[in-house]
Amino acid sequence: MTLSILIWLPLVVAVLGAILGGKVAPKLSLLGSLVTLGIAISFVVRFKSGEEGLQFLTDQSWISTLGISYKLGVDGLNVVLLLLAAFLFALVFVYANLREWERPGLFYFWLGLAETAVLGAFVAQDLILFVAFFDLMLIPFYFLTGMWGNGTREERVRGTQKLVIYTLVGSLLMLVAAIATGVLTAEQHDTRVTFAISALQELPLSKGTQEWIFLCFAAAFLVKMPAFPLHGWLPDGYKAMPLPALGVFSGVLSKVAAYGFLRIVLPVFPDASVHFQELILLIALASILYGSVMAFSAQNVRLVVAFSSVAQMGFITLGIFALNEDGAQGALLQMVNHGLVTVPLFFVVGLLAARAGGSEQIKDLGGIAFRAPVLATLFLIVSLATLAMPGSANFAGEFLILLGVFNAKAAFAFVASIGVALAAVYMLRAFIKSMHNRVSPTVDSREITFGDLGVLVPSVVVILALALYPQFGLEKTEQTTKQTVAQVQAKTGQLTADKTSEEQR
Amino acid sequence: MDIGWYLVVSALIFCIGAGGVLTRRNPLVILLCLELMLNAANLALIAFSRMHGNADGQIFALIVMVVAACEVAVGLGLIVAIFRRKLPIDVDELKELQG
Amino acid sequence: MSTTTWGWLVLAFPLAGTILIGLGHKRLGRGPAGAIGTLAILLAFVSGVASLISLQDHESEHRQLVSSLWDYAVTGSIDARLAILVDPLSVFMMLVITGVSTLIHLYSVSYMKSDRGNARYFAYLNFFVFSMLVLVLAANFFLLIVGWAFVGAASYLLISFWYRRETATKAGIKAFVINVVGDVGLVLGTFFILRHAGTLDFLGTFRAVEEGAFASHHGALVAGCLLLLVGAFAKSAQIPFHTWLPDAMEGPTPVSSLIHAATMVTAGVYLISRMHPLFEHAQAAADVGAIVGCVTLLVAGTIALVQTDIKRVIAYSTMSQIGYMIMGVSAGAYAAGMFHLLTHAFFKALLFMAAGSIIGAMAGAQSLDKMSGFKRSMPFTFGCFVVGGLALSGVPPFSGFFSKDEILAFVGARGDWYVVLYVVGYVGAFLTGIYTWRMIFRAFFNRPSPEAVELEHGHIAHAEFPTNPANGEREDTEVGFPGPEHVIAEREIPMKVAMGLLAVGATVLGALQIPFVTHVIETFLDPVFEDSKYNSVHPSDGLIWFGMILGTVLALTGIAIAHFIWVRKPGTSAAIQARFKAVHTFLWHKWYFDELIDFLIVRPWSAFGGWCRTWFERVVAEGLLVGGATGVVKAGSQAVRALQTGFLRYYAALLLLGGAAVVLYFLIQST
Amino acid sequence: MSAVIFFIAAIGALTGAIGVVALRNPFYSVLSLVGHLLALSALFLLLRAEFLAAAQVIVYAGAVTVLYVFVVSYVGDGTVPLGPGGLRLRNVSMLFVGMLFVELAIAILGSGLSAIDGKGAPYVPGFGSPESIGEALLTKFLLPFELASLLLLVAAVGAVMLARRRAGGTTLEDIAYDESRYITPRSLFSGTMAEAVGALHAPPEAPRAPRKAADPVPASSPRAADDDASRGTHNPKDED
Repeated sequence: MTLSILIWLPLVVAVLGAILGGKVAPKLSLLGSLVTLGIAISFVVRFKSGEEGLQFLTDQSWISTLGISYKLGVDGLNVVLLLLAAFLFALVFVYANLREWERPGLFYFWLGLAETAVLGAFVAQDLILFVAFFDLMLIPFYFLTGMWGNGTREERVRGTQKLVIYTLVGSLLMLVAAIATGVLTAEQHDTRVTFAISALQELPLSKGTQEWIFLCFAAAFLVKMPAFPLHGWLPDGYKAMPLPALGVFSGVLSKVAAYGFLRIVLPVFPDASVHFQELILLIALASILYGSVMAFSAQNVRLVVAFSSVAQMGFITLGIFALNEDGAQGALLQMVNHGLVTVPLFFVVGLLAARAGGSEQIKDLGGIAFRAPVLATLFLIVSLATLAMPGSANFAGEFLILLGVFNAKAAFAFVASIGVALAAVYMLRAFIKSMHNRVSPTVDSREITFGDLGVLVPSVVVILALALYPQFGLEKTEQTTKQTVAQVQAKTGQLTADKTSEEQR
Repeated sequence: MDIGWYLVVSALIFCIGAGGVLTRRNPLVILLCLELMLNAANLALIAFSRMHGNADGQIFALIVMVVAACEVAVGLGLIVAIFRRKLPIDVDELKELQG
Repeated sequence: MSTTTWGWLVLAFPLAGTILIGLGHKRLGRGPAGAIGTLAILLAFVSGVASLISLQDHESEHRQLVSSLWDYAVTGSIDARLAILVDPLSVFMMLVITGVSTLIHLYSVSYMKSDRGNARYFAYLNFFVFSMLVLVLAANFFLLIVGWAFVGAASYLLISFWYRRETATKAGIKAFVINVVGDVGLVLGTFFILRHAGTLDFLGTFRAVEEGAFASHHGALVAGCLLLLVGAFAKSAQIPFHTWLPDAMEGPTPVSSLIHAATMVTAGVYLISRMHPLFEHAQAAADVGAIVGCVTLLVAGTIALVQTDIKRVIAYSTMSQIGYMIMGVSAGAYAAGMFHLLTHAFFKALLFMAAGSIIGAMAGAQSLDKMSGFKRSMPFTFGCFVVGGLALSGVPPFSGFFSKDEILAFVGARGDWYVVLYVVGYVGAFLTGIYTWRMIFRAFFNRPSPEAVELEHGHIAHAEFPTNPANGEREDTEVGFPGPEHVIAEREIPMKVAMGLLAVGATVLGALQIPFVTHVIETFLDPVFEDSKYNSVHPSDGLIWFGMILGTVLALTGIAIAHFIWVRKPGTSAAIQARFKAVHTFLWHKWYFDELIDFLIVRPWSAFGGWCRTWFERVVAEGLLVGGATGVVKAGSQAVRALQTGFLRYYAALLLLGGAAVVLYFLIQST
Repeated sequence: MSAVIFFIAAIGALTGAIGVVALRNPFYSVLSLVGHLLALSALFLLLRAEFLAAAQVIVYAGAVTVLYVFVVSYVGDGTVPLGPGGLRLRNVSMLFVGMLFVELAIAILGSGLSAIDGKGAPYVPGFGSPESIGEALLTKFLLPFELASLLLLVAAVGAVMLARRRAGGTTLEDIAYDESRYITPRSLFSGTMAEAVGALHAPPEAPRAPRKAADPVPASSPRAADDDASRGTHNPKDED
């Protein structure tokens, strides 16, 4: 079975659903997403951990005159993320099935398109193909937010506008950078234009060129994540998005950006990565601290979770730009972990709001735990995982990230660890203010329904399973991560060697 | 006669048609002027066809006539629809699609 | 079965208990949950005893057994396996934990019987025991940190067990956050050690240290050990990370007894003992530990003199006693430290249980100001309290006497500036006598309070409506409050059994290690500490005798002073208070640590948060950056919109113009 | 001889063209177009495009202009006074058209197309005859031919759709104004978190906006309804 089936199946199902209309679309899409999950699982099962290079390769010329190919492949970097994306989309489809949506055919169509785009971005091995999928991801969310979003019309329009325009600016920078990479590589090495990532990896650009291209890519990825200070679209955007869209946006789309760093930026622009390491580390650090601080001062539960994502993505970036194996491994693991916790967290936010008369303000919540112990327990488990309590896979990820940074730039690890403590503050604050203390007058505490359990329980089970055995992810990613950082590490090695020799002199 | 003469006539007709499109406000007349411009193009096509002794240009002109016929059908349909809705038959008044 | 299998079983029973009670919380009534919980811990205790027996079969140099279930995270430079280390130290801890826990579970069966969250309580309590066992059985840093954080979480859950009380949830979050700070310290310390030792495994690390991995990186080792100490201090409530412990008294009394007296808070002591090969190579860090322990024991003792909440007084006394232990193990008195850990677990658990019984009689009130004269109405509780008090203040022949004096004798024998610690230790012992007996005299002597009178007539007092003892707020009686009924030890068999057994232990456990007579603990732990460089330090006979006599005298003097102030001349304390008003205020406010932390850490962060939310976010992130990007796009689209006039002929003109321009371009090109 | 015919036909075509543009009355414009087309077909004949000339006369000057005449007589003869008009393009467009002509003339005469000075390729018998055109259409240009027929079909259907009478009335205002076609009604809690999470327990007090299918809007405000429709679906002000 080829990767093409995996990535296009959701779209095919979505189109069918849109044609067949409202009655069939929800069930059909759910079925489609489950089948997609099954296919993704089959890929993960067949994946050979120790092997070098891409597996399940599909490589066809697409636009031959421009050197663009339709190249898909799986290796350690994306194999687990593929599974994560398929799983989270399946969850979201289950969740969406439990609610009623206006114009369901269209709604499920956009969700399906989003799944195709995300999966495509994960497996694309051609720069232009990646950019195409990356930009395609945005389109469904424009419609999902604009048509099915929350709040008044103005709020929705504002959120959508900020989300789309801001991230689009980033995407355009990336498009420019991607084209420049291909063209300039061909120019500097006097070869045919090609955009295959593996080929570009072999032909490094000159240092000066790498640097500005790096900045363009970084801008696109950092906006998408989002990272401080490019997160301005997040509060309005997140508030406006309907929950299923928000779940996948925060759970998967932000990971595509982080994944982009590992897939494209580090291997193709090693010199620039070393050159800008400290800048990006600083940005990551600022994201961690700022996100945490905003999360514990936010008045809206949804924003608490949203800003916690900023902080978590900061950790992931930190790990990637530790530029060593520990950091990269931790970052990959943490991507999975964060995806797994953020979706249930947003669902819980939705459930809380449903019990507080639609309000997401912290002051309107409280005391739900007594009548809803199961919900409280699930929320507690997810919260503890989010704050990277040791024993959760999140902790394994954060441990690796911090260790990587500690070995690269120890001072950053120390400052970043403040973020770990702050995470405890904001997650517990959200938990206590919603579940404990006196019952707020507007709250109607009732237990979670069986349908909603169908969303939360699988995610919590997966969180627990991964907490018991994070090695499942780590062993799959190890080989490729090692290779990816090897090239960059060679540069770092040079730098440190230079420094020590200078010191000796 | 030299082919050049035909082309000059064609250019003249085209310019007259263009001028009509730009100055007249009655959509019906604008359609007529479009006919003029299309016919000018036809004339040029046929002249070139003659010049090269190749009948392909004539086929092209024939297709243009088909397109013109379609355009007339749709355009006149529009005008009738506009009239039915008691909207002014004046292209300057029909400007709701502004930015 | 092998020793390690028993070790795994010790872990498995509490976990199974947690899951069983947690999943069946709806179906299990109040009785079964407690029974299952107690049984699970009892089985764990039995397995612990079994592992002790099977460990004794090994020769003394092979008593460090490691067993690994699976690779947890083995990648890059870390090698974290799901592995336990069974050696005399962990078996010792295991037995203390499961033994005391069993009794406290038993006590809880009665104490919590009218609480609606009964099943939840036992699930949490079992989870706590599981976590604590993970902590002491961990064979590598990673699993240690896991256990370390799990006990923190369990502690949080139990502190804010009565979650309708805002005071409880606040105390819970405070405890959790300070413990997370400790976790972070532990993690960073681990990084320093891992970097040069190259492994997370304890035994491997110790071997690397012995082989000189840190010979040229001594600074890294000291830094690592200091950061480990941060973890130890946070968990063991040592200055300046101690402020959560008094607040943690918001939890149910058995919880205070188990977690915040007997087991969890001693984790720091265990950590330092476990890491002794590292600390002995990082002398500076060890000295910091000793000094902080010493300061804590003194500061906590002074604060305990003036507090009026009975549980908080015991909490400060716990801090103080752990200060002794930390000081001891940092100075190298490992066996003595562990010995004191054991005896302290018994008498402190006992004191808390007795306090719980009084609180029951007081209908939930905890203030010493309201208690008095319970001696006659609660003879059993009184007896237990006196046994605990004697052991705590170090009166021979009770257990605390031997263990405390052994620590101090060792510290004194270290000589040098350790003599200062020695002296402060005895000052602390003197304070201990005063504050412990202040409690006893105030609660049990003098004229009976109304509640005591009512109890003498055979009724347990009930308040008109339940209130939160911390702030007097009326309780939300739906859930999350201690229940409508009150229990006292005199009327509950399980409580009586648990307290009786502990009282016996508190009395006789000193016999395990009587100077010149027995050395049970030292011999048992010897395989772990045989490589210690302080094995050569032995207090002289004279020092031991001097210490024992001095300790006895100080304790008895303290008791006598307390008796004088609170029984003989009841007005004295008020007079002293008035006389030294400033000192009293200072101690009443607990040396202003809370205020200091609030001022230095909490406020800056919340101010920063407020500033970010109100200014930075609005002006820079949204205004400048997003506003800038969307503004440019909007301005551009505004400009283009002007072109769309809606005039058909205008469009036609533009079209023709464009066409003409294209033609012109080609014309120019062709010439 | 051909020169004379050319000039006569060319002048006729140009006059016709000018007439189309310049005459006030659309009816006369159409007549002028007929003249123009006839003259043009003479030019076609001179260029040996016999079939096209015939087609021009029959299809264009015959059928198409008849259509025009019908519409002109239906719509009116244009004597309806026009409004003030939005654009003053007359002079500018004259200038522009003049410049366009100059440009085209330069393009034609000055571009050095070598063959335009000559009479063209030597005449081959059968050039431009129906047979040759038909053969080319059915062999070389089969696909364009089929596509053109399809286009004609589409245009015919489209024209019918555009001009047909709507059911229930003759003008837009007479059609029952159906709000749901333009604005999606939202109930009180729809589009909020409440709906996202609690659609199954929609609050009973939330009034579902009425979806009345045939609810005629008062005749006094037909444009208002129109405006509402446009505001509901597209109103640029909202995006500011």
